Amino acid sequence: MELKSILESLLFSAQKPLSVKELREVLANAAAAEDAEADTRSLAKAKEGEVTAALEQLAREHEAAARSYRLACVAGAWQFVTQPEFAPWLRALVGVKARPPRLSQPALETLAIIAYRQPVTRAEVEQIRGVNVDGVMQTLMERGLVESVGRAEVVGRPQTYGTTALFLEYFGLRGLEDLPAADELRRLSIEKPPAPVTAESGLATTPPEQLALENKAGETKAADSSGKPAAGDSPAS
Amino acid sequence: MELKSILESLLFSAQKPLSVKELREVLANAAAAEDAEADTRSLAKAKEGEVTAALEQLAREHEAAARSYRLACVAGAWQFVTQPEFAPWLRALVGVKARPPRLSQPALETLAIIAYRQPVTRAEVEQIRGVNVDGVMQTLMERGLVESVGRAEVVGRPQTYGTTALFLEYFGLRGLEDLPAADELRRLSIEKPPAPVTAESGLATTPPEQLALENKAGETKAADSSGKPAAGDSPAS
Amino acid sequence: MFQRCQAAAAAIEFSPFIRRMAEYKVHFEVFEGPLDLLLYLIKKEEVDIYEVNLTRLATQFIEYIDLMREFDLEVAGEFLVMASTLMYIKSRELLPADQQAQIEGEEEGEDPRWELIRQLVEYRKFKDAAVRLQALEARQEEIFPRVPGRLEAGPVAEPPKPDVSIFDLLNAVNTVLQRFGRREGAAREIFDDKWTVSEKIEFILQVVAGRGAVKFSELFETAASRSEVVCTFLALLELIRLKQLVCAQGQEFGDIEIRRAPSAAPAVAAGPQLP
Repeated sequence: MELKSILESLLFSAQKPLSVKELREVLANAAAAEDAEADTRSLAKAKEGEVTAALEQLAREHEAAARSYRLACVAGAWQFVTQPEFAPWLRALVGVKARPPRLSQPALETLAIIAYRQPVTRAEVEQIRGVNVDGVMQTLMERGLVESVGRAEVVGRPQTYGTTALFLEYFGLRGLEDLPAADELRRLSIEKPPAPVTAESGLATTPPEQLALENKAGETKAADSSGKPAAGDSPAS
Repeated sequence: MELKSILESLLFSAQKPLSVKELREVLANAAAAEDAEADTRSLAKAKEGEVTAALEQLAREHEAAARSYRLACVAGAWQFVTQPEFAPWLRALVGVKARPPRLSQPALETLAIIAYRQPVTRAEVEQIRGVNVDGVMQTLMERGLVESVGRAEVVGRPQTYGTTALFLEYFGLRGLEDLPAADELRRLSIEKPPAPVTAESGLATTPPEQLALENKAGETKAADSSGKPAAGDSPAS
Repeated sequence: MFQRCQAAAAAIEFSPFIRRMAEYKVHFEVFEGPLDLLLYLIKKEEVDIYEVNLTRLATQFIEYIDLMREFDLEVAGEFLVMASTLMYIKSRELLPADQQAQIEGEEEGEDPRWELIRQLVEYRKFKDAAVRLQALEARQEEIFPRVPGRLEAGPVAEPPKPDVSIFDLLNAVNTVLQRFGRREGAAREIFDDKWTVSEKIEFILQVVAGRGAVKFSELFETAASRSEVVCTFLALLELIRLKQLVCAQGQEFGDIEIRRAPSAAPAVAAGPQLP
């Protein structure tokens, strides 16, 4: 059995990108199996250089085959990926399976607080919203909109949360400094923990004159949600 | 963008096997997207026949490319699978496949009869095997490989049995037409005898001189499995 | 039990065939039925099913049944039925040919020899089919489906967008501020300026009514404080919510234009008008 084909079958079946190191571990594990045959055992000690060369050869072969996918090496790990031009159909594939439900009002409010106050602890969020946010936080984390970003320097060192890159993408924001009226919500005082909260650190404080809603996608949807056809709202300019 | 390549990218990225129906849904959904381009929209109404033909062409291409994987259709759903000879390495990567215990010889024989002769009554199965099949039938039903499919239009209206979709999946078959030597094994029950010479309806009544063991390959395998040389088993006639 | 087998085998040593069968005693349990045993015996004889000497086969079968009994093995009813069939065939074979023909003439198609051979051939075919299924079963254990990482996390597809916009987010901000203010009495910290949201609503409606359309940024140009910006913004959101105003963006990242909603009354400055 050719090393190249074996590596191909592994990368083809793997759920995640595999590094040369990981691939060599699999080869070693296969060789260590009780019923391993001679050719399986012979690959136990495949050298790093051999594996890399085989992978590069594989990548060239797939490039030449010009199919809808190719073998890519990203950050040292190898993975089969689809060609970008198939994105419209792949989006539809994902959509067919699991269209995420619309965010609930509690989720939106919680998200807004986290967005403006990050890094923020769960207790602080609850203080502003006045209710327990466990369930909502979990939803937001599962949806990849919110993530744990560190720990607050207060008693108990609770986890702090912030928004993700996906959050910016969802709302069409270039960065957190794009959040409208950021300062005001950030300034909203709550009972401060004993130590100074680091909420404002690292966040931009856009002056009012720079405030602008620059997100086209968001806007169209807003117009839709107001019950008006978007077409009538935006005359050709 | 070619339909074939799009289907390939979808099957390449799917988490589970996709039927032609599901693939057509994805095509339709992609076309319904707000920003769908002309070529995406043009595939919204791809006919079932077109999709099937494209899939079969794809499967042929992958077969010809002779890589470590191929495109397989099992129980009407398409999926990329690895070639069996890479199993030692894949087991090292993802672990042993979780599968129910292998079927016993009596279970396999009974299943074969049901698969080829369905819909078939328990009495007909027993007639062929020459033994009572109650226990074996129960096992097959419990494993979901066989199910009751109706009642025979004979005295007592006994239940008839057939195989399930799981049966196809378990054996990696595309459909019942994919069963090996299907024509030969079905023929006996399908063809009406020239004259009704036996009492057992649905059983073979071919005159002796027309009977012939035409399936040499199958015979050889049978001989192999018993550990005896095939040569002595069926002398050239 | 094993000792008994040995004894039985020794006792019937006179028959080479039976001695051979004793060697294969392990097969007893494997024979699923009489047909299985018959096929086994035919195979031992190394003849084709069609060429098998049925008389001889009957003898061997019955010997085997006897052997099973010797070994105290339970003989299933099916074996006994087959034994009687074989005895019948054997007895017929012993008759002169002309008498055989007479019997066949009486019951056409009921020739037990033919029926047995047909049954054997058919069963044999399904045994072969079972072997092929077994091979497929084993093969499936060796086949691994491609299960790629979930697309949502992959680089190839964009994650599906939730059905919300930045406006939903800002509305949420508004709600939070208001509720927080009510609860904590802290609204003053934000709204302690001379401005109120309702004043700003008036202001925006005036500007829009007077000019037909106004740029988003223009609404904020005169704002003296951040809280005034917030009031203006909240007022704008409220007007959009009440469907008094709509906003449009001519080009991506361009400024947003605020205008009166087409259906809003009174239609002071209705109709698309570019400044």
